[in-house]
Amino acid sequence: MSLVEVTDLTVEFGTLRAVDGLSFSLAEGGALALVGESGSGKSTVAGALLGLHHGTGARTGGSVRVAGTDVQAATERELRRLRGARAAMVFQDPLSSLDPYYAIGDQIAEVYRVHTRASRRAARARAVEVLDRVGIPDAARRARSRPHEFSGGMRQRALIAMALACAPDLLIADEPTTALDVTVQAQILDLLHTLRTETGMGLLLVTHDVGVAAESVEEVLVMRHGRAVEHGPVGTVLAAPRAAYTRELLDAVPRVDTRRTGSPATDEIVLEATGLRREFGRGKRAFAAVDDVSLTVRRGETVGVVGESGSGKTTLGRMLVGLLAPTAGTIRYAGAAHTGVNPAVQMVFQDPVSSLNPRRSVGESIADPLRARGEKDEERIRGRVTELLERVGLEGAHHDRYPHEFSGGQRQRIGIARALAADPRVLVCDEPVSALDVTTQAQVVELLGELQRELGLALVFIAHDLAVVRQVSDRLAVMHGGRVVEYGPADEVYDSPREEYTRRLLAAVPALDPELAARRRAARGEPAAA
Amino acid sequence: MSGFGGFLLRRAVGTVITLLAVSVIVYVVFYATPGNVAQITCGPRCSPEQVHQVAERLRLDDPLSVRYWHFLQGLFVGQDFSTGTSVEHCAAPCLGESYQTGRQVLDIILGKLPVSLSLVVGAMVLWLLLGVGTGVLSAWRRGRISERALTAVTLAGTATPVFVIGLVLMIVVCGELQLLPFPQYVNFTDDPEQWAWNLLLPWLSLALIEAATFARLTRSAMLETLAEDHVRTFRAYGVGERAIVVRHALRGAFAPVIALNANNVGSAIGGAVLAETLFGLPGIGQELVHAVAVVDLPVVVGMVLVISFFVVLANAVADVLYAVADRRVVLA
Amino acid sequence: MRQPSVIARRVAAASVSLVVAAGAAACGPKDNDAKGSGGDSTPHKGGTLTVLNSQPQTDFDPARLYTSGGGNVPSLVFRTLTTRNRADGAAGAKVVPDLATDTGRPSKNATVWTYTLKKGLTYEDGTPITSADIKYGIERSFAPELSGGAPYLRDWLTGAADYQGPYKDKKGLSAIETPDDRTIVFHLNKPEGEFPFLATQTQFAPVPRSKDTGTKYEEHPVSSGPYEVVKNENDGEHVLLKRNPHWSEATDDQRKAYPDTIDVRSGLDSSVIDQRLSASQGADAAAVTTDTNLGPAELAKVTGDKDLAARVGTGHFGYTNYIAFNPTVKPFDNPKVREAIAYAVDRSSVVNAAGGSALAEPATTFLPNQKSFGYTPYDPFPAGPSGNPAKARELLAQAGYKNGLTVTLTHSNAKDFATSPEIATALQDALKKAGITVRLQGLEDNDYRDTVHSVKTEPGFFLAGWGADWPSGGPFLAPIFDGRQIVKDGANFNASRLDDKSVNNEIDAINKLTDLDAAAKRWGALDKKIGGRALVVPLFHPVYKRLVGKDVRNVVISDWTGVLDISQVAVK
Amino acid sequence: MSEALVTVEAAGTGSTVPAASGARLFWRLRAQRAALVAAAVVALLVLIALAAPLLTAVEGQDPTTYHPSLIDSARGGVPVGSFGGIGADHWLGVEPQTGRDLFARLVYGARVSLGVALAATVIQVVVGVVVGVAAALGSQWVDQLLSRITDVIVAMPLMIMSLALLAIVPASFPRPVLVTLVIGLVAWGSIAKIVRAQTLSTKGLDYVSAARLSGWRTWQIARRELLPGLAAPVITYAALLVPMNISVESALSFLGVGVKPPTPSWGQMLTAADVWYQAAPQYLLLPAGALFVTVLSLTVLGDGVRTALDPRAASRLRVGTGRKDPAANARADVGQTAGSADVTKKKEASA
Repeated sequence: MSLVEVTDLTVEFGTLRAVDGLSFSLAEGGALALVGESGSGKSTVAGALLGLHHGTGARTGGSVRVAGTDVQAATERELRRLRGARAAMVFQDPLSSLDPYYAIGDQIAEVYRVHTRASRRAARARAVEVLDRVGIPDAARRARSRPHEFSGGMRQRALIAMALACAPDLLIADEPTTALDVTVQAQILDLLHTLRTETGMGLLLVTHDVGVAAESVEEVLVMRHGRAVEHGPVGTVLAAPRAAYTRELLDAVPRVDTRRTGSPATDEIVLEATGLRREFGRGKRAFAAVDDVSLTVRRGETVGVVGESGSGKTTLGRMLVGLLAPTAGTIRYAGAAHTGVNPAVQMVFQDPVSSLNPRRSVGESIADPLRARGEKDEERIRGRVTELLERVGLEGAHHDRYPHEFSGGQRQRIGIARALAADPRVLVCDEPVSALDVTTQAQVVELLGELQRELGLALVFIAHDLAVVRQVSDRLAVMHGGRVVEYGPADEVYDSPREEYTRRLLAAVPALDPELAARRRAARGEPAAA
Repeated sequence: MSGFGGFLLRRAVGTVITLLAVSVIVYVVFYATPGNVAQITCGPRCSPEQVHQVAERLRLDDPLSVRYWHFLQGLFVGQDFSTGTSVEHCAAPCLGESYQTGRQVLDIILGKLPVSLSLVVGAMVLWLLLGVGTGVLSAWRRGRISERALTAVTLAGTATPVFVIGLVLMIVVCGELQLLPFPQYVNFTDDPEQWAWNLLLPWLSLALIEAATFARLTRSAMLETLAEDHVRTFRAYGVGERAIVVRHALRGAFAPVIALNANNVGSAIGGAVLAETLFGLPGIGQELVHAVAVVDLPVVVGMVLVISFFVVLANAVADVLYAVADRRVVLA
Repeated sequence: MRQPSVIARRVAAASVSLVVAAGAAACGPKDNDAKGSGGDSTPHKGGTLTVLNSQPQTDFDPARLYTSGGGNVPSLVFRTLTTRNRADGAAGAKVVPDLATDTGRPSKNATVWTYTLKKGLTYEDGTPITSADIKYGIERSFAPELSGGAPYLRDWLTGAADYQGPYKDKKGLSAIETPDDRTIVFHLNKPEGEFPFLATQTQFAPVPRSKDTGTKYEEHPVSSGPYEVVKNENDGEHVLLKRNPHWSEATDDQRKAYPDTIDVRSGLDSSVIDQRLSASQGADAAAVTTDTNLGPAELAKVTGDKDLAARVGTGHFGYTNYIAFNPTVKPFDNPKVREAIAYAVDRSSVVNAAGGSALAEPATTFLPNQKSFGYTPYDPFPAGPSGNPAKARELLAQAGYKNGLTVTLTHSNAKDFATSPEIATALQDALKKAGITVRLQGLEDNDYRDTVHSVKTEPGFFLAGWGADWPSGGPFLAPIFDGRQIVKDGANFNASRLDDKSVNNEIDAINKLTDLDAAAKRWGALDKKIGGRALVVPLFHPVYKRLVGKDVRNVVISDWTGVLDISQVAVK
Repeated sequence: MSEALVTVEAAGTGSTVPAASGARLFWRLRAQRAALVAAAVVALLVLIALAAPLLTAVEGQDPTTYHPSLIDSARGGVPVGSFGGIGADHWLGVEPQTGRDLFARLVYGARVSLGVALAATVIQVVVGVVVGVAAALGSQWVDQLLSRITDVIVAMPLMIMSLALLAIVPASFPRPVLVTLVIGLVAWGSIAKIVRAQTLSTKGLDYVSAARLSGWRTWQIARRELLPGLAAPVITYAALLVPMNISVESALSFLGVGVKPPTPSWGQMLTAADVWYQAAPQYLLLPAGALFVTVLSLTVLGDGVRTALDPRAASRLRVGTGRKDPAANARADVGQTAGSADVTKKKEASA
């Protein structure tokens, strides 16, 4: 009997059909990945396996059996016995998925005691045991820490530890590495792999990242609009996709070995930063987020900046556009020293949600730089905004709509249009695509490239995703701990990294080839603490 | 823990500045208040000469700045007062001497403070219990009859001035049903049981005013927490609804409740003025209203400063509690 | 004089029932019903009497107290040369000896008054009371530190006008002589037949010089009466009195002193006091109030309940609420206008505003309706109970205001049902019918007092009230109508600025009389004479109704104070 | 689906709430029955207040005329007749002691009470928003100064300052206006604090940065980008302030410094009526009931408006006044279980 048996599952929220006639099964000890872009319904499926849609107003149809329990027909009590004990779920965002007010060990113990009759003391001991198992150093002490005192990777480990507490037959991991840096992501995936081989539990992985799937599972199910598009062994699906959508998806995935093509770079220096330093805090708590960074940006070229969380890359970007004043160092624009904001240096922000004022129509937002410049002629403003909207691939008629009416990719286009309205010569893009689905990512990257060629823009492309950065960059700066550790032509840095840190970073990028992934994992060995 | 020490120091300095600003405002405002202080002190049938003597004794003819300067001197150095037969020293911090009775303001305050503290602190406990309890119940049993009834009661409390609630409660509970004694202040140290028994009604009247706000806040904070990811985690691990509500959702409501509580100390003191007046509790509020009526400036300034001090203190304590309740918050 | 609530706790007073201030005391007849509700009503010694009051006894220094015997509670601690007769009704308006053997022996045309102390008088510590102590007590009342008393001593004693009290002026007052320990002689600068009334005031209580602690004396005043102060917390908020072992009934035939202890609780809201007295639970069964009357709402409730009604004591304090005019302000310089207003006034609605017919009696005379004041009924502008707007219009037309008139009525915002907004709005409504539009100017209490009692700011038309310091026409009429009492740079009460030789002379003539009955008749006649000038419009005399606890016996209400006398009350 | 997701996410950031134009707001409000009823009640109250002369003319009474014949003078002036003298002439009976018409006094009282409370709220909101925004956007020095002033205002006992301020101003100054000004100017501290905190959190958002890059000046940013975002918290708080101000107005009457007779106000009626609770209950119950209905409907309306402005709050703030909003719940559930993962990936911790 298989561990998971899903037959003709449908889930509807109001008029919205999130999952539409999905069927699959997972054998005991097997590993299956549900892969899809946002809105594909993959997480809804994960929730349905534990009956999490019960009592929420969602309508579910079809049948779901997990570890012998008929989830659709089960009572609340039976469901509670299934959840955590037979099938445990690891959520995406480890910070918000843990109660901020309680010690991590206590939270794990609480879960353990729900399913066993263990004493408080025994439950605590179990918590320390599983924390130790997932590689938390000094687990007995760290069990008393609260979630915010853990790093992102450690929190994810703690969540996995919670899942392990009752030794479940099935582990459901919903985007378990999405919020993590690549090196940490690799460690977590390795951990999952090891645990699976040791305990023999089944794994259902939900992810948008084909690379992550390739690293972790034997079988993959590609989803789109709530339906299965393609289902098969991971090697086969990735190497020889049958469905057109799968191919599209795979094509869109940026590869770390894709070189930059057709650069319009020139020698004219437009932006030059020298010895930039920025401190935060005062007194003993002061620290330098950015320390002694120098960069030059030429007309038409793209300078990539990569780094993991806390490397200082966003701070650098904000200094370059004048939103933050450097503590030390100078920024010269077109040869002249410059402080404060400058219309010619614009920014594209990471989060397409927070970068547009939800209460103003997109046309109004785009018109801001025009009005700020003193333009009063409403007709000309409207004309220019329409022109910009069309230029970034939207319709002029979108002028009067509000941000929430657009998808993430469209909003990022709007952000770009607003930046262009100021007629900039430099565009600093801070993680411009990291919040987007891969297919959308590719389109936005393409748009930026076009604009650069057309307008001779200089781009500073800040991202954590090494593959994306490689695609677009002429030169590359690798940041670590506020400093630029390696700086040079992009191909040089990628092909023959001089720094150990750069090498580690590159080695952690998930490969699309399961066999390559297995080899790399073997090379990394059992993970150290995140 | 230098961070905490620094926090205390900054708060202390801020408090002193705030209180001095309050005292200046009170001085200026009451300087402008109508009422011939010397005549009031002396009595209505005093001759102009007598009134003049009183004014001279109390330095009422000095300009505002000089009087304020004397006040500051008293505060930081101390002052001497004549009782007629002898000289009495009022050590710093000396808040001066009542125009009306000649008693030292600090003594007056210290005599009344236990009453007001008993009233406000007790009421606070009660409104927290009542408000948070209602909030929990209404978050848990959304839309049921019990929730709506409780909500209506707390809202009715907010909508009705304390002197109306207090009087009606007193007539019904003490007069007609004779469940409680008519409130009369008993020192806690004399008889704790009678103390609580007598104050129960004033506490309840004050608590009913504030409880609804806390009920709303608790409910919304709990529902907000219930919608959060970590609650989903525990649901997905088979933790029962009751444990989730009590352990996790209620815990999430602590910090905002603490913050609101500090915020409401000020308005509670306002309510206490009315409650003390109505129930005849010899507290600061009652005395203050009287002092305002007779323009007894030293008493007014002293009492306002004490009240302001407690408001500021309540906010500081709330900040500390907030940081304790939510370790992610840094004191600054 | 006696304006209610000089030191009024505005807020306490604000809530509803008629609160007579910390100083008010004085006269009133009629007693009946309130003699304890059941069985054996003979009073016995013992028990604890609780006093539930609105006003704290903030002043407990005999120098600072204003009224006769310092009102009710202080009179238990301070004995004075003379005192009020502790009897029901009109008999209670008489002055009787207390420390002295008689009410005073006048000589030299009533400018010298001699008293002899009874034998065997002692303080609470057993030391004897001497005449020098009484002199010292009077002297210290002149100290600016201890201000608050009535002005008569300063006005009447020879050479006292500039005296600043014994702390500054060690020589003392030469107007008072103490030839021996039991004799004290007062020299006055003019004849004052009512000096025995003055000698009831607490300034005439003995203060041992060695125990005087100046402004601190009130924390523990030395008792000469039946009770001593055991506790005085929070400035008179809570006062506990217990029997003074050195007091002897033999020397005091006025104070009965039945209870062993008296527990005074104050600072209570007046409606709470009434609620507690009507509930009479626990200690409240043996409770009375000395300062809180039943308000109209309580009265409405009490009258429907026989048991409660039997526990209501009724008293009449000599007090008149009236409209005051300032004839130096137009149009009130025109007597026709003043008369028109007198005709337009609807006394029944004013009485209703003051609490209804049970709590106020319509007044047409300035003197209170009591014999001791020399009450002579008259009504110079007979308009009937609800006014005569037609007559008023006619008078207005004669005065040149055919199309009506707009005036401003100044009143206080204190909720005392005397000079308060309720009365003002009732008048506003009544005058409207006579074509007089009244604008109301409500002033905060202090502001109101400053404004109406200053000749510089006095408005033309305002609400006022006057009560007697003792039950006689003298202190009632003189401050209001004696031209020599117009105070230019201080508190002035002669609002009408009347300075008429014939009135002044008559006042002087009556003051010389030591036969108080004869004097009363002439005060009555003088009142009638002044009344015709329409300088004031009397509105009503208040009636005091007060509840007592169900175990309270021997309720005595004199016309002097209008309230029950604590010294007579028994709880067993 | 992505739209729903984004909506949820937006709400999650605390201040970035979907646009709410007037029409949109009304549309959202319409979805809440309780809020609609409350809005209708508030509108009715305002209408009654405005039409007071008309209504009393229909009744044939006015609020100031005495009717001595309708009260029993010997019994303290208690109204003659059952239920406080209710009848065809006097719809709600008459006032004890005076016999004035209670209906007329109640509707005229609505004018003063609602007028004072609403106007005072407007003052508090304007001052609070200006101070709060200025503190949040100004230099450190400006922030320190304004925050300190706010502290002083918060620390000062409202009732006492009102007592003093009301005594200072000459009696000729129109009283309702004065009471309004005093309440408004003494009690804006909390709203300033809320606005400052909200502005501080909003000003770090990317769209504000974007506006800065556009070249706008600080005050232009405040007007265009920040003020609209303050609407939800400010309206919610204002809905709490109005009943609070009504209470303060009545407390001031209780302390004897409120609106002056013969002008009726609810607070004044309550103050005068509380002792009549036993002898003439309807005298107390009328203003108390009016106050309760007002506070209740304002609270419900305030919650409704907030819900309309911030859909995620839908199920949170309402205190037992409406049904669940299935649509909002569904959206929230989608957000919870259907992978908000896809939207937010990683935000760099920028120090």
